[in-house]
Amino acid sequence: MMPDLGKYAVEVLSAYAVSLLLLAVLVLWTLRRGRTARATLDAAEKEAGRHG
Amino acid sequence: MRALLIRDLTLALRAGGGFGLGLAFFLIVTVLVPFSVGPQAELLQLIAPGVLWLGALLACLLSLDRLLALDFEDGTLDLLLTAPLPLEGALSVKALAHWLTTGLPLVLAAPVLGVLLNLAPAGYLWLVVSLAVGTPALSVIGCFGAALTVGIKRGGLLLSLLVLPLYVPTLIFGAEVARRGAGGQEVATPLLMLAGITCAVIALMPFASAAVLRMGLR
Amino acid sequence: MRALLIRDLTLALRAGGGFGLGLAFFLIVTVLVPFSVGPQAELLQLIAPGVLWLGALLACLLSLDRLLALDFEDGTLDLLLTAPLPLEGALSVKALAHWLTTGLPLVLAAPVLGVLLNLAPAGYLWLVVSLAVGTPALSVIGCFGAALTVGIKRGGLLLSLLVLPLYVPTLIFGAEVARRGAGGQEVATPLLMLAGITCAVIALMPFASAAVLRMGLR
Amino acid sequence: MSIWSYANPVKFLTLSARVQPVLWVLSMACVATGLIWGFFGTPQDYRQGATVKIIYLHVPAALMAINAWFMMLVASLIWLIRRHHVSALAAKAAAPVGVVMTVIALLTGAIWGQPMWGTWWAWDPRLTSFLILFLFYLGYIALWEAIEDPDTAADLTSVLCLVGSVFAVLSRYAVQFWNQGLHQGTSVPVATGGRSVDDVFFYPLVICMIGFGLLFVALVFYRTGTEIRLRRAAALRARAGRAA
Amino acid sequence: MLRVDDLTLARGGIPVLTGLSLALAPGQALILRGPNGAGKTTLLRSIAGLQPPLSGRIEGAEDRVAYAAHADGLKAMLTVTENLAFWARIFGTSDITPALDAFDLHGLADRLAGTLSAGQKRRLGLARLLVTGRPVWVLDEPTVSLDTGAVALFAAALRAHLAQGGAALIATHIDLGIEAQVLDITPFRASAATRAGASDEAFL
Amino acid sequence: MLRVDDLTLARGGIPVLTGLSLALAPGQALILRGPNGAGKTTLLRSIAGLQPPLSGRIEGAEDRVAYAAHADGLKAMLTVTENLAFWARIFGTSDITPALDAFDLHGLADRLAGTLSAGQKRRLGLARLLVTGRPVWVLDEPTVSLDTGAVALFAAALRAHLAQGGAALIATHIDLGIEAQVLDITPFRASAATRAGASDEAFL
Ligand code: HEM
Ligand SMILES: Nc1ncnc2c1ncn2[C@@H]1O[C@H](COP(=O)(O)OP(=O)(O)OP(=O)(O)O)[C@@H](O)[C@H]1O
Ligand SMILES: Nc1ncnc2c1ncn2[C@@H]1O[C@H](COP(=O)(O)OP(=O)(O)OP(=O)(O)O)[C@@H](O)[C@H]1O
Ligand SMILES: [Mg+2]
Ligand SMILES: [Mg+2]
Repeated sequence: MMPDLGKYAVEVLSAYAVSLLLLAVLVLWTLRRGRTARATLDAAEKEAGRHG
Repeated sequence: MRALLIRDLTLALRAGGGFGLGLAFFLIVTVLVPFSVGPQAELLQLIAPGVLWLGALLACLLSLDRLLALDFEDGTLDLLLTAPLPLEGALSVKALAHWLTTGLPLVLAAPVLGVLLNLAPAGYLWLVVSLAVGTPALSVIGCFGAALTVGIKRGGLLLSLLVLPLYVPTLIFGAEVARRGAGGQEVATPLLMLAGITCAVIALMPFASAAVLRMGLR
Repeated sequence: MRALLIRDLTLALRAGGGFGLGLAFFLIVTVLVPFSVGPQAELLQLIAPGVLWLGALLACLLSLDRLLALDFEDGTLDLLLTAPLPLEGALSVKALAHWLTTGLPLVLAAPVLGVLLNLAPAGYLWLVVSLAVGTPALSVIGCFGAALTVGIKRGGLLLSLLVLPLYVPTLIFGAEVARRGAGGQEVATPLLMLAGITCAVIALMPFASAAVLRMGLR
Repeated sequence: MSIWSYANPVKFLTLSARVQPVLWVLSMACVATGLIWGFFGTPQDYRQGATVKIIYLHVPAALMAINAWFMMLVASLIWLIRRHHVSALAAKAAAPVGVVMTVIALLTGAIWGQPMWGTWWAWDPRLTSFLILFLFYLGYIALWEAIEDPDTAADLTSVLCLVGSVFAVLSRYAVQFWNQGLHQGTSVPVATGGRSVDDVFFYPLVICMIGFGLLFVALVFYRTGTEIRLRRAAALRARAGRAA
Repeated sequence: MLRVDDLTLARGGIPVLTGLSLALAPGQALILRGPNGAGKTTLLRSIAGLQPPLSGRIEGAEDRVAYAAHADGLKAMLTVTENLAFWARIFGTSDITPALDAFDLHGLADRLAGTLSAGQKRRLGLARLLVTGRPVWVLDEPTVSLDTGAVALFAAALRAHLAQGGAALIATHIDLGIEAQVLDITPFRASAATRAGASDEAFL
Repeated sequence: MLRVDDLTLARGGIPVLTGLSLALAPGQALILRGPNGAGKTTLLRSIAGLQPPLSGRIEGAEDRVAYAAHADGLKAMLTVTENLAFWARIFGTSDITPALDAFDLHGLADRLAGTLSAGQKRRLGLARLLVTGRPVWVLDEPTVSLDTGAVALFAAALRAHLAQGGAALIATHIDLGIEAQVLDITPFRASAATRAGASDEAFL
């Protein structure tokens, strides 16, 4: 399954690990921020609805 | 005290509060060095520990003027003086908050920037250790300088001028540790000296700062 | 316009006004360099032109935040906007005052500090020339940065962050002139580029600064 | 219907809700295919060994890092000229994505550099200009964060983006003058159609580039929606508060 | 002299005042009243040209307004005379003695502005109006910190200005002791529903 | 409660007030009057312990004074609630609702202090007095920029404070609408001949 990476296994794997990690963090952070934004907006809508 | 620490940290983290800016400045100074002295890797390697220490010191220095000046301008400092807090304690807390928001990030970022300057592999550990031991002294001494210049309109540059000479011993020993570390020599003596300076300064300096501040606000 | 220039110069010369502080900072950074990289004369000679340029740039940078922030805080800027002065002109004048009180002293002091760092004899002339040609650009670009950050509480460090990358081309060509000069190589190309940048920036940047300032104060 | 009608936040949200699922699926599929194909399905380079596999991350990330700034530049211009809020917010939303791309390019480059050039970092012009781009991103984001009023922030960051672009190009020339480098020349010159890498490496690379591009678009769509919602929440709150 | 038509103003992206009109004839003073946060400062800043209105027109303000804000714009490190002389030169007038006379500043002429008390600073800030030579004064709480004597000086200066055909628009909470029309801006407060192109509107 | 004996005060190295005595009983408010530059701010700063008197004694001030100066000590980047909560924790009290109630700040509770109007800021600055829990209020022109409603709120808060046995020393130029003793400090102005250990005296 795993391709033979020769003597550069560490480099290649760490490059992939670092990049995928960064991408994952970016996507997750984005999604989380999006969710909190939706929640904030819903709360604000409700409040505004109550006021007027 | 806890309230003061939390407030200072909150303010630093808020928009425009300046958290991370010291870091950014450190990064930029490090980046500019090759532009000014040229891109040769061996030359950079030679000066790397020194440049990193100097960069950390300058980044620390630049964020000093917000340590007290902001509180002075909007009148908070006057009110704090009338509050039931020992001024020495308040100033120590402020120095601590400064270190947490400026010194600590610098320590953590230094190895990354070491890469840019081709730091010798043996040097990373000692660079981090020397910065971790030395930067608290920079914050505390800086707090003294800030207290000295607090009444003065835009004392920022004057502050630098007053504080820089006070930073010299810390810089000498700190950079020495980092340089010896990078060169594979023994580092115990300068490291001990550095630790000694830091401890002494943390123990004594807040009293001087508080005295100076009381005089300045009179 | 003349009135504004004279006022800015007077303020700079008054106590606490910051005249000479840029110079002092320049001096101290230059002095700290041997402490941090070690005292070997050849090494210092090698990095001298670069360090001097970098020091001048940092000194210039540090005095930027008083360019507009003081006038903003005490309300003068609002009043100036309602005065019968084109804002572009006012900002150019302010940048000029900044150069006269910061850049010019740096140019004059650089040779003296060159001695401290063992600058090669051939380098003095070109160091001074490159600084004289380059520092006006630093003041004008800095004025743009100051206009960008003017509404921001204690924007000082943010200002550095924004301005430093803008300084890169000037620094590269300026330091290149100084280095080539010290090494006895030809300097015409980078010097021309440096002069080009300075002219373009003086001609165009005030418009950007004025636009940004109007937006920021709205 | 003019394209500008999508500058209306509500319209934009509807549009983005419609296209986003497609974008996400497509981009994830492309990235996954490209990376898996590249990682498992391509041979080693005779000179670079297994390290060529880094190209599937490095080049797309580098490409998107530059394109993200370019997109911000265009969005800033649209904001300055036509004052469409969505455009300003899109620029704001793109910046963090751009930074991450820049960081990936820098990190993978550094990891690649160690075996190839024997050093993590060299002051090569291409690398250096990337570092400068990174600094511009940092300044741009810091400025957005520092300004209270959202419209003023949009104005100022837009001008910074414009001026910054000019200086970034200038820096590029300055850096080239200062140090001639050891970095690869471009291997995907779109204009000429010629290329310097073998087909085996090329196809997965192209798929990765498309995937990264789509991922960028999807992220920007999503993040712009987030910014719009936050603005709306703030506006509602502020009006309610002011009325009280 | 100054005429404002159907103005809508925003602060921090939110409408504050709406549908406000006013006119000022030469020799006339108009006093703005309204509770804290009503939008007086916002209105005065707009008329001084420091912030564009959302909608509506402001006529006759261009280059004719002398604005005095909450902050005085004094340089702590310049003396009283130097501060005044600077503004005089900026506005192209030259004689500062009338201004020193009007606000009784001769005794303080050589003091640094930074060492004045709150009320003395304010007097200097008001003296600046006289050296601008501008016909329309736009003043935001001019008598803050002034003692009764100084308020009288200010009233006298204002009367002289009006007698010369000038006009003044003054926001204040306290009684200035001048006969002038009063405009209460409370009725013009914008409600949460006001739509006039405020920057947050696209999001509502 | 507070007692000041034969005080001589200097500002900028020059004597400003001399021979001033006053006493404050629990439940009493004392209003300081005097023209601009008379030395009111100087006196209040001394009582708050911010500057030592040249001669004379101040009793009962130590750790019992809540001082409100010309500047409000607000952090623009903290909300109204956060600002108050900070001072409450510093002074060891915890509940800020009474303060919010007293100055009608509930509607503004989540606003950043930097975006308040001049009068709203001042209200917040005064609310700070309530969270200090200190018995002696020392106030420098507290009602600057306040509208009539807010002045009434302040008067009510002050009355409640006095009713609880507190005391207050207030410098002001305008009428606060509270029944209180008035002390005019003009007679205590130091003349050029005052010798009381000012820093320039050694040179006279
Ligand atoms: C920290 C170090 C590095 C950085 C910041 C960096 C940055 C870049 C950038 C900006 C591009 C441009 C993409 C384009 O123009 O389309 C690029 C492409 C490329 N880089 Fe790097 N690089 C680094 C290290 C390396 C190393 C060590 C290697 C391999 C030995 C390498 C190989 C390549 C290749 C093959 C391309 C593709 C060229 C193309 O197709 O355009 N890079 N890199
Ligand atoms: N910088 C700001 N950002 C956002 N909102 C603001 C800002 N400054 C003021 N406001 C709000 O705008 C409204 C109008 O403020 P303005 O300063 O014009 O009031 P004002 O009538 O001058 O009040 P005062 O009598 O207290 O000075 C207020 O509700 C205030 O809270
Ligand atoms: N920083 C200073 N340095 C030197 N002299 C000062 C300074 N501040 C004030 N003075 C002077 O000291 C005297 C007393 O000032 P003080 O501020 O106490 O007056 P005040 O009664 O509060 O006046 P106001 O009603 O205008 O606030 C004044 O003559 C003033 O000019
Ligand atoms: Mg106001
Ligand atoms: Mg006073």
